[in-house]
Amino acid sequence: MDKLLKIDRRIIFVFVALAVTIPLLFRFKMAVPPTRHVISMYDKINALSEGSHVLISFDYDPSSKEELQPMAVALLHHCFKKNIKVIGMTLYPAGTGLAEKAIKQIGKEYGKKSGEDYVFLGFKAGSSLVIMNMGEDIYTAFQKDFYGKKTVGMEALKGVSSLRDIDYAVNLTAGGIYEAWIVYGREKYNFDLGVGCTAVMGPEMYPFIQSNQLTGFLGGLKGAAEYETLIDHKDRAAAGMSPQSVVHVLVVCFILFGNFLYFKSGRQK
Amino acid sequence: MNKSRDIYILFFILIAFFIVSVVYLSFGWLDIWGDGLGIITAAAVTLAMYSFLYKDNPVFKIAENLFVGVAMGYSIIIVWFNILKPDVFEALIVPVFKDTGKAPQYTVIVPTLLGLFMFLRFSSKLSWLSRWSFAFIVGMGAGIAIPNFINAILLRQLEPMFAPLYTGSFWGTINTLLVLIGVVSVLFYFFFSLEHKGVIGGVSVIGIWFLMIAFGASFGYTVMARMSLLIGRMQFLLKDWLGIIQ
Amino acid sequence: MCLPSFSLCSSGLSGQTHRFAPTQNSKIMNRILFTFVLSILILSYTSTAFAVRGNRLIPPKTFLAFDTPNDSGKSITIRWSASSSESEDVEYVVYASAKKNGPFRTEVLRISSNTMYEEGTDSRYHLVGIEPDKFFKKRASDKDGNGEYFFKLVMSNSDSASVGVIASATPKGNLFNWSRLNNFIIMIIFSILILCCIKHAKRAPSLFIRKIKGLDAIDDALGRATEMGKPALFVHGLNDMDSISTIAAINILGRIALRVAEYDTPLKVSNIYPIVLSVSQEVVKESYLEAGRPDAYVQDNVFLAASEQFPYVVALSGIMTREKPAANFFVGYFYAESLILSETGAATGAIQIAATDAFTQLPFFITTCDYTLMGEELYAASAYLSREPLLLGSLRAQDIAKGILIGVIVFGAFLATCGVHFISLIFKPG
Amino acid sequence: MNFLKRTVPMSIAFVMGILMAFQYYVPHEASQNLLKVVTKWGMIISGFAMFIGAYSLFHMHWNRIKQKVSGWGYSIFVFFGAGITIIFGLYNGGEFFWDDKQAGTMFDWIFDYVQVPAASTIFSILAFFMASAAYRTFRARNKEATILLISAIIVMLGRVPIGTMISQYIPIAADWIMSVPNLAAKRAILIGVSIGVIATSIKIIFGIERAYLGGGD
Repeated sequence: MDKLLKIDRRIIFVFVALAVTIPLLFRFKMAVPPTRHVISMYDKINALSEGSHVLISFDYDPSSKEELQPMAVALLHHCFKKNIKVIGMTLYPAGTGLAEKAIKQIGKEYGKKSGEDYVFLGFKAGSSLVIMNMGEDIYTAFQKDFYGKKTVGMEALKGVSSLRDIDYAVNLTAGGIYEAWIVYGREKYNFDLGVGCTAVMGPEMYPFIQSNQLTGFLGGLKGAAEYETLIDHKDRAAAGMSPQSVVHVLVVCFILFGNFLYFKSGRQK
Repeated sequence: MNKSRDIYILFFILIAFFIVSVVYLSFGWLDIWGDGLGIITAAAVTLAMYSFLYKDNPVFKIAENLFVGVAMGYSIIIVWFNILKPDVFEALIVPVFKDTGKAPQYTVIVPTLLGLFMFLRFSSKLSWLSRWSFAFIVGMGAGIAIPNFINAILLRQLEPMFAPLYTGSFWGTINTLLVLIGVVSVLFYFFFSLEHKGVIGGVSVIGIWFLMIAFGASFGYTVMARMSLLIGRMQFLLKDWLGIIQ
Repeated sequence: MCLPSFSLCSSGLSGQTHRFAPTQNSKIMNRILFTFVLSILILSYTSTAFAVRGNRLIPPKTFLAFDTPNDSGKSITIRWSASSSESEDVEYVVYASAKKNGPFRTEVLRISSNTMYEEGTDSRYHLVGIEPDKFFKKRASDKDGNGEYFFKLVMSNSDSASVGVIASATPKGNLFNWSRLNNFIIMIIFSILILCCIKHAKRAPSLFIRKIKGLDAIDDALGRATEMGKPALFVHGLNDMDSISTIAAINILGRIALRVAEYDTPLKVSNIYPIVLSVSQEVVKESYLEAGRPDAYVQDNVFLAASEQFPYVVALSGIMTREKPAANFFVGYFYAESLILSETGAATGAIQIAATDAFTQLPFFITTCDYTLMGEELYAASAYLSREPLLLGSLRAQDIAKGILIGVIVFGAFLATCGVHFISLIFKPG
Repeated sequence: MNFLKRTVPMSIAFVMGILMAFQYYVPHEASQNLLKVVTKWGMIISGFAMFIGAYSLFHMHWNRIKQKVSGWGYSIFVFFGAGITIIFGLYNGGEFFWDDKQAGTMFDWIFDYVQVPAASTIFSILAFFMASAAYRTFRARNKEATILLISAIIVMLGRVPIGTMISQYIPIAADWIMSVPNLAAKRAILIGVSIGVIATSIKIIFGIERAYLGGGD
């Protein structure tokens, strides 16, 4: 009994690796029914007319890439498909590379041009200060876009002078920045805000959803998978749902089995 | 003996990785001039990081330190191109020396000086000047935070609490009541001016239950998050690198 | 500022027909009919009021424009009463002009007529804010200088339209946002509360704080370490000295070091920041001095384990598996490393106590440690141990604020259930 | 000297704090312009502040190499990585750093194929430790931990497609946990933390809280 409790942790590591790899190799299909918070975000973007402006703030760095990049990709597909103008930006220095790559690649798929159909503004430091500065005037916050082009008079920003004029803003967040977007952005400048967050932050969104401070949220890879289902463009996130299921069951089994052994062996230390 | 075993393992993995790379490149499964070399590098970095699971080892340490350096270098360059170049260099310094058709923005001098003062933190004689910059930033942040937090968190989060308890349906009413009880009891738990005895003790115990259920939810979501990261990396290894899955 | 509504127009016309109808004089009748038709034609041509094909639009009764209160002076609010002929395919269009007599060519608003109702009026009024600056160039050459704007409301569907008279307003900047008065009062009250409480705590440092259970557990754990003759390990979180969590951790470290000095158990303290290291060394040294055993203090036991998150984990895991401390304390702000640290510690069989305000990491400490101080308990523990008036006073002020909030929530929910909403009006966000 | 070291910074914090707090209640255009200018200044200062982190990192690794601390050799790789990245960043695909940033240079290559895999892998390692902890340490050692684990299991199963296959009630239960008890607790925590934030801000403005100045009065 004691031996079972004290097995080398590397054996457990092997189990985890198998639980993830096998479902990826032998893909079995799993329906990913969208949940209401994802649907409300989808509906919000879907209801926007052509030429509306959606701001996407890519506030994450490569350490959360696997969760948030699929979300960014799915959102961009949806926006470009609907001919919505996308304004991209980031408050993380290491977010620039990921954001630029995503916007450029997907923009290319739909034949969109930088400066006309979308703009990537790049990075500015100071998180909440940047949000407030954009709330007052987007052109003082970002005098130039990521590629050094002047933002004033840019086709993609036509009709937008501050955050107040944004039709919908999405904050893809890997940390606490979503709170700055709510406190200094949404509440100060009155625009609709949705959040895409890592699953770790997911439970923290519920109070804001109920108080209507957020219109919806995508939580982790699961949220991205649901969004992919909604826009009918299944990709990495949806493919990740079967290993996700299997590995969750594995962890639950570990907890149950570990506790069973613990109580069986008389809870001694 | 253990050490020599580790060295054998290391060599075995290195040779295997080398063979796989050569095979993939020579068969054209990975394009040497395109992203192929990049993907092989990325796979090498990924595997070096995972070697930590076996045990802490020099390969992991090298990869980790390299990553720390690259990340810092990347940030420095991005800060230059995105902030210092457009907002300081081109706004203030270039127009002073060159006619760009624009007057230099002299107001930028203030934040530039305050920004430079920050570096004096590392000097022993002038470190007091850095305090001015911190005082400016922290004081401003504090001032902005107070009314905005009162509005966006306190008032806005109180708003839904003033909804009538009776919502029309039985379960709806129960849930509204539970939210009310939950918020009040958790606030009570973090109340330190009264001993947790009697009624207050009882309420704070309910608070603990609510906290524990909420922490359970966070726990589940955190497990989900970490597993998602792993799935993402596995997809990279199996799809982008080895091309086993489509 | 508020001009008569264009309903005057239509009611005037119908009143006219009514008054002359009873007269039997067909000549007059004919003339009136003729005038009526002509006037309709003329009016429709000059577009002031008309109705075609019987499916006549009933225009709103009132139409007002006024400076938007509590704003920076860029916006004008227009407000008009709802009409009974509103539907999805009927639109409201508002034209604006900088001159009283028009021309009204600039369209500033076009909405579906059954949208944008004023809140709290049961869809009886429409309320829209308009920023004229977006449609008109700044009129530097305007000699009047009053910057007045004139608006005309048109109600239309695919085949008919009805129009009213004109409303005008001048946008002005305001000096105080009255809808944020409650916010302002809360800020003033809370500031006074904090300053008073800290002042009070300076005079009476014996301010009551409830017993925090985890603190007793610390003594038990140290007792056990002494019995077993093994060291205790104190792990600082990953934040630097400027974070409240680290300051609280230092206060708790002082207490632990004092006990350790009394019990004569070695204490190891790991750090990640040089400043935290030197402060910790100072605190531990002082505690040994206070216990009267300065000779037992070993400087190397308070050390810099690493400088990065993962190396920190690796270094500490090494210490835990090699030296097998009998008690582990994790105090401060932790990130993802919390799991690996506490798991390794649990595997070595140590008693573990965690104290952190990192809510995302708390679940893992709760399931792997024997006792966990959650969130603000960390600050309370540090205030309790250090008895510093600054910490005590601000803790008390926050408690009072929480107490008031609890009262407001319970009372407000009770009143709202009874149908009284004045609490929610007092606390309405601005 | 005390005046420059203490009084001046505390007055700056006081004036800025009061000014910005009151700014919120004044809707006039002048007040909006103040916010615009001051936040822009703050953004530039924050840009400079990024270099402080860089300085401490390099300083520390330099000291490790200089003092030949055990494992100092690894610190060389920090400089190697940073050096290469900075050189390619400044070279900027042949346009050099005084020109606009070019896309698709070697600098971007390093980011895509070294930084991205390294950063995303290092946190995925935690997945393995999570599973091992689930087996070896997540114990229902008391009432609280038991409630926590039960709620965690329901959420874990309810949030993935397989939960529906086991029982249709699991997702419903998970959803209820998230939107009732979780919401209540998170809201209370949020309110508590915000009161703390406001209290700290007030203390900073009135010069009671000075930890941010870095001690050593």
